[in-house]
Amino acid sequence: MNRQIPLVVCFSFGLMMFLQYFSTHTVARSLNLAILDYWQIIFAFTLILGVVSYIKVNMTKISRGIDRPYLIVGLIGMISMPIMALIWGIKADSPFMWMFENVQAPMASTVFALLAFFVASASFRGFRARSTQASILLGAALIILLSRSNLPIPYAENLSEFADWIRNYPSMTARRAILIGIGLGSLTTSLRVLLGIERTWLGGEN
Amino acid sequence: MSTIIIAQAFISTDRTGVFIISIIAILIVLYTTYFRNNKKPFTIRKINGLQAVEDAIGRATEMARPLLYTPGWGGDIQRPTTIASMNILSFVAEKTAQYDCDLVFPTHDPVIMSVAQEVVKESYSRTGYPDRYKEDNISYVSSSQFGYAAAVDGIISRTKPASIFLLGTFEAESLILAETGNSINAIQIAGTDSTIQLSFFIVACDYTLIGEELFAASGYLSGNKSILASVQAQDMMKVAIGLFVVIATIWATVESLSGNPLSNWWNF
Amino acid sequence: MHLLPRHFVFIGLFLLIGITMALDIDVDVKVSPYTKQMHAYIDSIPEGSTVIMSFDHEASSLPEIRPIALAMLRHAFSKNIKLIGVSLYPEGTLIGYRLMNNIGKEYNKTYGDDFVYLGFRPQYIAAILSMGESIEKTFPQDYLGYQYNAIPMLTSITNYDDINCVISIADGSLTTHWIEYGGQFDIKILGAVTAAMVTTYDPYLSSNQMTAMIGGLRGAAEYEKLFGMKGGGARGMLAQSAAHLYVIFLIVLGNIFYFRSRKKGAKN
Amino acid sequence: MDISTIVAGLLTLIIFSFLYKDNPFYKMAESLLIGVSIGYVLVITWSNTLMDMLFEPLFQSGKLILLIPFLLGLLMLGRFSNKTAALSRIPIAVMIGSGAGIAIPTMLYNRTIKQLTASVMPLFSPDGTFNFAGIVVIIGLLSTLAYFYFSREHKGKFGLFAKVGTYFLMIFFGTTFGYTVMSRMSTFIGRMEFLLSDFLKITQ
Repeated sequence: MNRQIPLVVCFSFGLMMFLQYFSTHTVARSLNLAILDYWQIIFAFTLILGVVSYIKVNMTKISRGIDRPYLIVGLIGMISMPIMALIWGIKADSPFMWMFENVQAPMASTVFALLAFFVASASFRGFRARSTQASILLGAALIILLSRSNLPIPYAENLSEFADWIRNYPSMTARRAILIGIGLGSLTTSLRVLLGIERTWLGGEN
Repeated sequence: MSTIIIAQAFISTDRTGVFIISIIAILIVLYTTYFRNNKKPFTIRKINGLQAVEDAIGRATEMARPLLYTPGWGGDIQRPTTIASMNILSFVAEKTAQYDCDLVFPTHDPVIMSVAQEVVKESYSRTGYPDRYKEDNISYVSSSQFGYAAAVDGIISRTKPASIFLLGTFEAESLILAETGNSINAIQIAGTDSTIQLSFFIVACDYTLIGEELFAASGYLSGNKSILASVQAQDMMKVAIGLFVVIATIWATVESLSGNPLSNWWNF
Repeated sequence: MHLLPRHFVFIGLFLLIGITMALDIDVDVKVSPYTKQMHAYIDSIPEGSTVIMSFDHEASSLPEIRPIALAMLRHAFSKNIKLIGVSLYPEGTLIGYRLMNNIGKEYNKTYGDDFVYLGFRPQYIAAILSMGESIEKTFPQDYLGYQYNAIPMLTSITNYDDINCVISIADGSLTTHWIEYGGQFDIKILGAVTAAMVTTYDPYLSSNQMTAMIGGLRGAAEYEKLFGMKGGGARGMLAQSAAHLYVIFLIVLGNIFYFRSRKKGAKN
Repeated sequence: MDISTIVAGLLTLIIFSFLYKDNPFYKMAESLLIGVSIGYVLVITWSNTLMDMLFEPLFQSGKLILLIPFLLGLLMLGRFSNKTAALSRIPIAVMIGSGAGIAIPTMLYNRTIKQLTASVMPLFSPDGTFNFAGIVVIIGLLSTLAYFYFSREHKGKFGLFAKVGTYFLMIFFGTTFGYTVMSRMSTFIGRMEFLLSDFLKITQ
C-alpha cells in the first residue's frame, strides 16, 4: 500500500500533464495551471522541512561545540530575516531588503567573483595539451579568447570571423547532439517514472 | 461522430506531429522494456569514469574520510536529470552502507532533500545496515545559488572528503566546487546535463559524464534491466534520427540543385 | 605567509584588473552581428507596444548583468516602448525594480502608464506557462501592491497575445524555459545574457526559437556603441581584454611547465 | 560614506580573503550568507506563495479547490514523524509524476525534434556552390551522436567516427570555456568597480 498509492498518483498526474500538452481546450489549460500551482505550494511546505533540517543540523553541531560562534551567527542571520519582515514588511526600503541588498547580495556576488580566480587557476593547472582531444579544447578556447580581446593585431577581423564560425557551426552542432541525447535520456527516464518501473524516488527498486 | 469532434477540439493541430512522435517513442521504449530484453541480454559500452566509482568509494573508506555527493543547484525533482542522479545515489549509498563510509549530501532544494533521505535510507536498509544511516548528513543548505556554493565549499574545505560526486544539474557554482575539491586532492566524478558547465568539469575533475552518459550511468552501475532497456531505446531513436537527417539533407540538396523551392517537409 | 603557485596566479589577476581599471582608457570595440540584430529588433518595435522584461538572474551576477540591463532599458524607454517588469528569481526582484525605476526616471516615464513592475513568481515554469493564459491571474497585484486592473497600462493586456516580445535578462538557463515553455504561445523571446550563457543559446538562435541575443559585458559595450553612449560596458573593456590575455598567458605557461616536466620525465 | 557601503565593502573583502585560505572571518561571513539567504527565501516563499497563492484565496475568497494543494502540502510535513513519513510520498508523487508527464513532450520537442530539424539544410545552393558549413554541421551531429551510442563499443570504423564526435565535443567545450572566462572576468571586474569606486573611492 505504501508504494501502490504514490505510484497511482504519479501515473495519473503524469498522464494528465502529458495529455494536456497537446490540447488547447480550456479544461486542459486550467488543469495545467492548477497542477503547476500545486508544485509551488508543495515546495513552500517542503521548505519548512528544509529550514528545520538546517536548524537541527546546526544545533547539533553547536551543542557539540563545532564551529560554535560561526554557526550562531548564521542562525541569527536566518532568524532575523523573518522577524524583520514581520515587523517592517518587505517593500523596497525595508530593513529586510537592506539586509538583502547590503549583506546577502554583495557576499553572493563576491563568491561569484571568486570564480574569476578559479578560472585562472584551472587554466594554469588543468589546460594541458595531453592528447589530441585536449589540444583541440585548448585551441578552441584560445581562439575565442584572442578574438574577444580587442587586440590591435593584423587579421583581427578574420580571427573574429573565424571565432564566430567555430561558435556557429562545429561548436553549435556538438551542443545540439548533446541536447538531443539529453532529450532522449530525459524522455525514457520520465516514461519509466510514469509507468512505475522507475521507483528509486520511493526508496526502492521493487 | 461527436466523439471525433470532441477529440479534435481537444488535440490542437499544431502539436499533432509531436503527439505522433511521442507515441512512437513511447512504443519503442515499451518494446525494448517488455519484449526485446527477454530474448537477448543487452550490454552497454564502456563509459569512462564509471569504473572509477567503486574506487572512489573505496578510497574514502580507506582514508576514513567522508564521501560528498551533491546534485547541483540547477535542478528540481521534476527534472529527469535529478531522477537519474537519485538512481546513481541509490547505488553509491548501497556501497557506502556496506563499507561504513560517511555519505554527505548537501542540497539546495528541500524536496530533493526529502527524496534523497528516502533513497539513502532504503539503500542502507536494503544492504542490512539501517543503523549506519545518518539523516543529518542529507541536509538542506540554502536555495540561493552562492549560498549553496559557499555552504558546500565550506563542507569540502573543512571535512575534506576523499571523493566528490557532482552529479545533476549545475550552473555557475560548478567550478567553485570542482576547484575547491581539487585543492584538497579529492577524486572527483562529475556529470551534468548543463552543457556549459561540462567544459569546467572536463578541465577540473577526474572523470566527467557528458549529458546522456549520466542517464546511461545508472543502468551501467546497477545493471538494472529496465534502465538498460531505456538506453537501448535511446540508441534505436538515435539511429532513426541519423537516418532522418541524412535522408532530409539529401532531399533538400536535390531540391536545391533542381532549382525548386524547398518543400521543408522536415520542419514540423 | 606561505604562498602556493595558485596564490601567485590570484595576486597577478588582482593587480592586473585593479591597475587596468584605474587607468580608464577607452577601447574601440567592433560590434558583432548578434548585437546588431538585437539592436535592429528593438529599434523596429512600434512605439507604444508592450514588452515584458524579465529579470531572470540572481543578485550575484549583477556586476555583469547591470550594464546589459541598463542598455536594454535605455533603448526601450527611448523608443517609447511600454515595459512590464517581472522576475523569475526571488533575488532578481528588487534589482529589477530598482533598475527599471531609475532608468524610467531618467527618461521621465510614469509608473503605471509607461512601465510597471509585477515582481516575482516562484516556480518559473509554472509562472511562464500561467502568464500565457492570463498575466492578471499570475500577478493579481504588482510589486507595489496595486491591483492589476487598477494599473492603466495593463487594462488592455491579457496574455502574451498583447505583448510584442519577452526580453529575458539572465545569468543562467532560465531563458531556456522562456524559449521552451513561453515559445508554446508563439511569443518572441530575446535574450540579454551573461557571456557564459551565449553558447547555450546558440542552437536556439540558429533554429529561430530565439529572436535575438546579446551577451556579456562586451555585448553591453557593443550595444552602448550602437546606442551612442558610454556605460559600464565600455568602462570595463580594457580590464576585460587584459583578463583574457592573462588567461591565455596562464594556459601557455601551464603548458610550458607541462612539456618541460614531460621532457625531463622522458630523459630520466 | 554610508553604513550600507561600509558593510557591503567589508563583507566583499572578507569573502575575497578565502583566496588566501579559509579563515575565521570567512567562516563567519559564509555562515551569515547561508543563514541570511535561507531567511530570505523563507520570507519570499511565505509571502509570494503561501499567502498570495494559498491562504488568501482559500480563506478569504473561499476557493475551496485549493484545499487539495493545502492537503498535499500538509502531507509533506508528515515527514516530521517516522510514523507518518510515508504520507509525504503522495505530494512527491504529484511533483515527480506531473514533472515527468510534461517532460516527455517538451523534452522531445525542444531538445530533440527542433534541434534535429534545424540541422537539415541543402548541401549545395541552386547555383551549385558547396555549403561547407552545412556538411560540418551534419558530420558533427552524426559523429557526436555516434559517441553517445551505447550499444556498441567504440572500435573499428565506428570507433573512429565516434572519435571525430569527441573532437566536435572538445571544440564545443573549448568555445564555452572561452565565453565563460569572459563572463567570470566581467563579474570580477564589476565587483572591483564597486570596491575601487564606491568603497575605496580610488577611481571615479
